[in-house]
Amino acid sequence: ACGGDDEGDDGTSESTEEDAAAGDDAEASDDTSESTEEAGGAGGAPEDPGAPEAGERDLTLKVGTVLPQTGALAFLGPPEEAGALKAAKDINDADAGITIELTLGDSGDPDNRAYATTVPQLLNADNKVIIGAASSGVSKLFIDEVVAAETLMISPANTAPEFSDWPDNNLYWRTAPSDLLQGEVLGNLIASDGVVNLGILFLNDAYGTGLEAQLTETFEAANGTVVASESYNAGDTTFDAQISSIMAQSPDAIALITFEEIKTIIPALESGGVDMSNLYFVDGNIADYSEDFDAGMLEGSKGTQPGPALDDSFLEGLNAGWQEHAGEELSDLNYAGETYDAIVLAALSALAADSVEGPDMATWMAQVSGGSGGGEKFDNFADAAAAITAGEIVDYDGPSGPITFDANGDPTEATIGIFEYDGENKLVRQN
Amino acid sequence: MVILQAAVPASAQDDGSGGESQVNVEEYDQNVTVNIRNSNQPVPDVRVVVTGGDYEAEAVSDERGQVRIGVPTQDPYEVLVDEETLPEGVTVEGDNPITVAYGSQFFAPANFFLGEDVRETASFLSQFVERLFNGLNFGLMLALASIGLSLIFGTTGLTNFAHAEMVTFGAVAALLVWQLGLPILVAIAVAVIASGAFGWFFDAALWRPLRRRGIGLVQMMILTIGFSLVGRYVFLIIIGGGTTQLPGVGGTKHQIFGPVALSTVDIISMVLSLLVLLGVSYWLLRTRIGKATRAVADNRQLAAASGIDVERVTRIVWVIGGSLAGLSGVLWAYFRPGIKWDMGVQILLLIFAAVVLGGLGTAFGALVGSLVIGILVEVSTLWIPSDIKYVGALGVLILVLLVRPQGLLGRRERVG
Amino acid sequence: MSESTTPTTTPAAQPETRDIVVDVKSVTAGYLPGINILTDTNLRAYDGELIGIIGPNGAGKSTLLKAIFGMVQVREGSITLRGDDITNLKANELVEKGVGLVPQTENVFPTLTIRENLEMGAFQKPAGVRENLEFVVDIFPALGDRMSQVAGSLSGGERQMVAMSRALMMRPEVLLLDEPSAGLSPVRQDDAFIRVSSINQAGVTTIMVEQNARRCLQICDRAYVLDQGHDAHTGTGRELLNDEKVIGLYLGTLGQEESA
Amino acid sequence: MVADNITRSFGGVKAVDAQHLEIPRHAITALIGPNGAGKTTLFNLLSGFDKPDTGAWSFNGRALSGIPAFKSARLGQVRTFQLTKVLARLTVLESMKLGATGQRGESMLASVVPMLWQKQEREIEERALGLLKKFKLYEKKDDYSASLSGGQRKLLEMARALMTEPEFVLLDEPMAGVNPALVQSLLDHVLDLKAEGMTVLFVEHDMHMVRHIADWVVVMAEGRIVAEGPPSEVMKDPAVIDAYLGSHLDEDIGVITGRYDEEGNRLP
Amino acid sequence: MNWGSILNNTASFMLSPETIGFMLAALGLAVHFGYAGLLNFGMAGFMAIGAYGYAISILSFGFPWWAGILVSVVAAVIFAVLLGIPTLRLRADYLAIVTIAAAEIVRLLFQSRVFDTWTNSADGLGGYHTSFREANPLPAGTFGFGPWEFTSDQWWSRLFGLVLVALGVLLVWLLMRSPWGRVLKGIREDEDAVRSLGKNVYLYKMQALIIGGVLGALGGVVIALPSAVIPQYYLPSLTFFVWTALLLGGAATLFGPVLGAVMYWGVMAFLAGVLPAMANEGWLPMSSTAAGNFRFVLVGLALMLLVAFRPQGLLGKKKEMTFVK
Ligand SMILES: Nc1ncnc2c1ncn2[C@@H]1O[C@H](COP(=O)(O)OP(=O)(O)OP(=O)(O)O)[C@@H](O)[C@H]1O
Ligand SMILES: Nc1ncnc2c1ncn2[C@@H]1O[C@H](COP(=O)(O)OP(=O)(O)OP(=O)(O)O)[C@@H](O)[C@H]1O
Ligand SMILES: [Mg+2]
Ligand SMILES: [Mg+2]
Repeated sequence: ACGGDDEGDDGTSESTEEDAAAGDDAEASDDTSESTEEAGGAGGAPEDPGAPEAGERDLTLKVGTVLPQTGALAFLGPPEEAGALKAAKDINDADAGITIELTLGDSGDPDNRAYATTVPQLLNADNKVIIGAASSGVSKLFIDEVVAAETLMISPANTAPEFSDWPDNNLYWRTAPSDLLQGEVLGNLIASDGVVNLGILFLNDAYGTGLEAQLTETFEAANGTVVASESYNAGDTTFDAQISSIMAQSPDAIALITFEEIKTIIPALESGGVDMSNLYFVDGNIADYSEDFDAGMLEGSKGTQPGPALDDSFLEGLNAGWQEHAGEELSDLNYAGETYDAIVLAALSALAADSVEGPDMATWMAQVSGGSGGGEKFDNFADAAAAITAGEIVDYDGPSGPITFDANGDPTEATIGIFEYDGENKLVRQN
Repeated sequence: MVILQAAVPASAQDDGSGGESQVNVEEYDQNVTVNIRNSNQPVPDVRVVVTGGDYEAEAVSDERGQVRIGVPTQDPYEVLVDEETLPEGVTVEGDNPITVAYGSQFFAPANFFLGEDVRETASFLSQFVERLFNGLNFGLMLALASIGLSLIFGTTGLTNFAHAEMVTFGAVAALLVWQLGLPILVAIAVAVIASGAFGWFFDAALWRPLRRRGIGLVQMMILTIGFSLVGRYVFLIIIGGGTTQLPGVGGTKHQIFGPVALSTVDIISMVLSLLVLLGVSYWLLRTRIGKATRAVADNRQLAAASGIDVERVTRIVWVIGGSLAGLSGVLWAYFRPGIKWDMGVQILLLIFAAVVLGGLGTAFGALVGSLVIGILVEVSTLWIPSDIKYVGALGVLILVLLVRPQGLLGRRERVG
Repeated sequence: MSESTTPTTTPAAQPETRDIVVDVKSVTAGYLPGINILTDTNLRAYDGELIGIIGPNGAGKSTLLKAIFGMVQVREGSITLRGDDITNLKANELVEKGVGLVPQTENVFPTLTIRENLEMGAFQKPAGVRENLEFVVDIFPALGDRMSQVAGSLSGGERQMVAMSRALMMRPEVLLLDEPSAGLSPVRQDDAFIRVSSINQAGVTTIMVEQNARRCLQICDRAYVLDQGHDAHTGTGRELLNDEKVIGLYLGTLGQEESA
Repeated sequence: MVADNITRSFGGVKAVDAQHLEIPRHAITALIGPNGAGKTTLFNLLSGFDKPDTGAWSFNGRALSGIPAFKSARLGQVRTFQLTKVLARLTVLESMKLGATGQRGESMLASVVPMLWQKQEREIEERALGLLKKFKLYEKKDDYSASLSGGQRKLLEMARALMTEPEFVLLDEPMAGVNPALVQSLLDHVLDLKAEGMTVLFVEHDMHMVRHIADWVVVMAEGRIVAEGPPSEVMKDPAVIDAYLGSHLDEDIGVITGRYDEEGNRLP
Repeated sequence: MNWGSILNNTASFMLSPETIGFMLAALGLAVHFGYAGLLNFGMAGFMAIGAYGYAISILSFGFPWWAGILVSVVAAVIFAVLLGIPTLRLRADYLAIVTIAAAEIVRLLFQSRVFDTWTNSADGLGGYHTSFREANPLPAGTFGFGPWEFTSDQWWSRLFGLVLVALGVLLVWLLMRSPWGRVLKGIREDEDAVRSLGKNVYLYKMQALIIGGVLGALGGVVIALPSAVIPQYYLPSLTFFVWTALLLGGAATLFGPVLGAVMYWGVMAFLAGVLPAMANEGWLPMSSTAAGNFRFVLVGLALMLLVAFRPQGLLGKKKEMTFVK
């Protein structure tokens, strides 16, 4: 999507304009992410709207979330919504000339179709930013509707490659870093551990297949062999067949690219006689399992997760907000930081644009993330907002990492953390 | 533009072989990790040289056949193994030196895997036998659920889509009772009883009044869909969207014979299923009430006219169907393993497929159908991709019905 | 069929002096809301009587039996059994009280074997199953050697035999029969009537609906003619058999000319 | 209709084992025999609802064996069912209209153009109403068939079959459960049909009726055809009397059971 | 609590492509079940075939939108025939389960990685709108009245869907009042009886399966027109919900399916609006997040109550129900 151009009325002409405008910079994300060598070049850099106008702001930004409260992905909802709640609180507390009115809507899953009624409802209520959805499939079902309503859409968790060149009038953004980066780190991590033969169990969707492909590529490039790669479908209930297929090839280690199913897979692996210290986890399933499994079960297993280490005050705020809202503890943290950053970035670009209209905000999204380069780095909303109202260019880096958008609205930078399980099935960060 | 800030985990173990295996790791931000293995065994004491630009460093592999060398820049480096230091008869067949590319990272592997790969893969036969047993276990568990469904269908004609929730109910009840602090066996017993009570309640509160009002079976079927929705989301509210485990899950397998390995829980669950199934079959075929259930299934009015208290029989069937479903829910929680709010619906179609495959309303049919479906699902993945493992089982269902429209054990009706 | 099993003595006292067993008092009943099939129908059976009900198709004969048996909603009037009110009682409760019914259609359990069908008849009295089975096989020897055939595969006549036998297994005190002879071959029909008669003479109060009206009237003590949901005529079997009007309207002359 | 060597067995029991069967054209043939003799099974075979183990038959010289049920019906050979099959949620009149053959509006494409079939529809309706009157079902024409009494169902079944204007109709106990007075009037109708050239094969246990209208009687027992001939002769055959008719056929059963004396007085 | 906007949203959603697609699919089911008595529980399969047929012909083969719809129709016909061959001889209850199985097979194949090149496996297809939007005859801009204010493109997909619904209703009306429809209803009641009258029951059932299936496929297309096609959408629950819509309206009625779809989505949208609002007002003892789950509990309950108290549906005849088994 290209900055400033928000009146493209159909897909084809829009995407050609985009190509023309962005030239060879606007390539699919996988190209971009590998173009590391281009030092400081214009690699995927979006158009720069220049410095924001200085001056006081008085804006009210209505933000609606379309995140899974119900359905098969319901376990992903709480941390994301907690992130959204905390973002709204922090922004409103900063009193920087912008107030967030947050509505938490339910995306459900494609099975219960909750999004179908939530999205029109949020759009009719004049929400200018839609945060969601968690799964790429669900996003796909309503992205066109949101774009048609000229509303900004930011997903904290989508990783499907198609969204990079979706005809979105520049309105679709995402804060989850491409899985390609994580796949590469994971592949090299496994190879560095001296694993010769690897088995992979992965979820058959954009997330799983993307990671699997990148992992395989990296790992095989390092002389390793993927001896078994078994997929399963969302909603599958037993994994014995897959595990048995993998075990039949007796790999040295197994990479698990899954979501919540892991809680079923780990005991199944254990009773399948798998060496539990040679498992590799990814961001979808890496978590503190001290409550769930016997001590020592996962000791020595490793995993990767994008994002810097979340600091304690952020976590406290997150938990406190959630406690107040839902009256219970957060059990997971997946995508909390990404959701938080999505709303902060939307607020910053609203400030920069001095407008809460979707296309106006979209013009500034890349810049406030640091995508146009040259901005001063800020790691919290209040300071960044003050800088913008003072007419400065900012580069916001939040709890999800050093987010920097390219012309497609994809983040290009990421910190990938490497973790190892200790004797209590707790995670120890290695970097 | 990608700037990646990943660093290699600072390797905890230092094996004490002189530190030559870790060279300049602290000095530089990026490093190369070299693994040298011969026929999958680490090769120690091999000299490795890294060169690039005007930098050169060398190290000797440790007990794990590993070397880690820090390098000053992200430019490509060449990694060379000194073949002289390799054991007798071992040569490097692939590239030597290897050029490491950093991609977007700060660490890169350079692995020399020498010699033949000597993995011991499982033979087709042993895989087959293993899955056969797994399928048998799955099939028996399915059978418990199927027979309950088949019984209820038989006596009331109701296609109960909420049966899935009755399965989930058993597992959730066991979980909740166990969480109260009772021993798991007690919890399971309570759960099965509660499931029976749930079946009774289901009938008394819903189906009996509806039957009195003379509501059609298709309408009732849609009602079960509504109930299933209610049930599922109530479970979601109660236990949340995640997976919880009952105690005793997993556990190592005992080698029974040949490639057949079963865990204690597997053995208990298989034996339990078999016993319960035999009991139910005996009840159906030999006892007065059992026969009466089949009579009610055939013709409610006539059954009443024969002096059978149709409502009572129906109630009994709901209680038994409920308990069987509940028990199968507990076993399902151990088989998967895990308890989840929608664990029942996920096998609902398989349950239905099993019941239909065997012949609707015949208890033995449900058993046979379940075993066939259970084994097919598990074994078919030897030939087809595992993400379409259900396609195989469902396809067989359709093929069987093409030949035997009344199911495997069903009886064809007489015309005229 | 030998006649020796027929008991010879039945009190032939005046009906009026005997106890009333079934008393249907101005009953109105029907299936659909607002549409009455039976209107103000009366029927009375004294102890040990054999009552026939005849009438054109759709007159409401089966409906009347179903109403007595609690399978059709009685809207007005009352039905008593030996003085107890049994209006709208459930079928299985009536069976407990000793009433048995053989319905006109759908009168066997198709997926049960013949033996199981018969056992279902004796559901409430499992004790005497064996004896009763022998008794029934004696009446319908055709059933004897096919006990384990499922009833759904039987021929129409065979089903009818099973249906009758099932009711006999109950050893009821009051027997309601809806066209027991339909579909039976002539010799079996005669057997059936003889059996019904002998069962009745053994003390079972019997109410039978028949389209084989002539035969029915030949054996019954009294009969009712039902027309359009109302008891149009009543009288002893012989009276009706020879009543010109009844012949013209309900019996026809087909059988008469030949049998005369 | 000529049939040869038809057999059909169920698990070892030969339900039908007919060496040779001929049904005369434009005549009424009665098929009689004890219960379970295989009459209905034979009907099922002839009408294509069941497949024989062996055997072949032809109708008007055209081989019909192995043909599916609807085709044999289309060739003019229509049957009724002993255990009635009513179309519960169709009204009586609709059921009747369904019976008519050769309806243009029954093709999917033509059905969307009412002009093509409306005229024919009116004719069919007229014919249906005429038949309903004869079968005493006129009053019930707008009721659902499910609300008919047992006897009425039999009547509808037969009337519906006649709507197809068959050349050859197989009636399976058409009059069982029908009121004798009505039977009598319907028999005249059947005789009319014969006069119009229809061939009738019917199963019946009512000997008065058989005697009254049948031109030819075929007797089956245990699957085999054991006797054939005009009604008066067959009914005198001692084997038939013994196995089927019984000895009391025209006697007063009240007397036999000892309830009444010869004069019709109630015995004690 | 803002009742105005909740009602507004509800009304607006009653004219969404989702609702219109449900109308078509429910109409198809009415042909299958209401008239022909086929207990088809595989409607989701037809809808998936429709949607995928449309998307794949545009994305993989570059067809124009109308050709895409034609492909969907043809694909639905082929699927109906394939489905019919093994299933139409089955008893009703067997048919129900087998059709679910067939629809699941279809979905799993679309979802499988085996055909990834065309189906994009689990992530489904999107971004095929250009051709359809280019054909939009409406002027650009946003117009409409009351709750029904939509952009030109949104109107275009809705109007197109409504035209299909109108054509579908007309077709079903013509068919069902004809002798063809009468045969179908006869088959619903007793196949053997109809067979004995010389009708080719199998053929009629197949025709009904095809017509209903095509309507279902068109429903799938209408839902997919403005959004995307992902395999998880076509779970058996989709079929269940379409059934619900059908029975809410009345199975063997002409406008029942249309009304039922509107009702179903009306209830969904209303609860989606009213529950979180009530939770926010503190009228419900739960957070607005928990209210999301509670919505489905209520949807399920509403469904049960409607079926229990009006089993014949809103437009059905009570009398007919007495004879339903
Ligand atoms: N599907 C079947 N399976 C097993 N036995 C069967 C089946 N169909 C019929 N029979 C048996 O075949 C024999 C012939 O049956 P059929 O119905 O033809 O007799 P029928 O002559 O019509 O007798 P009725 O006069 O009683 O109607 C019967 O004994 C019956 O039990
Ligand atoms: N289930 C039903 N629903 C509605 N009406 C019915 C039902 N069953 C019977 N009827 C109607 O009730 C009337 C009486 O039926 P019933 O079965 O009592 O007749 P019947 O006297 O037994 O006739 P038959 O001699 O033909 O058996 C008939 O007009 C019939 O149409
Ligand atoms: Mg009757
Ligand atoms: Mg017969």
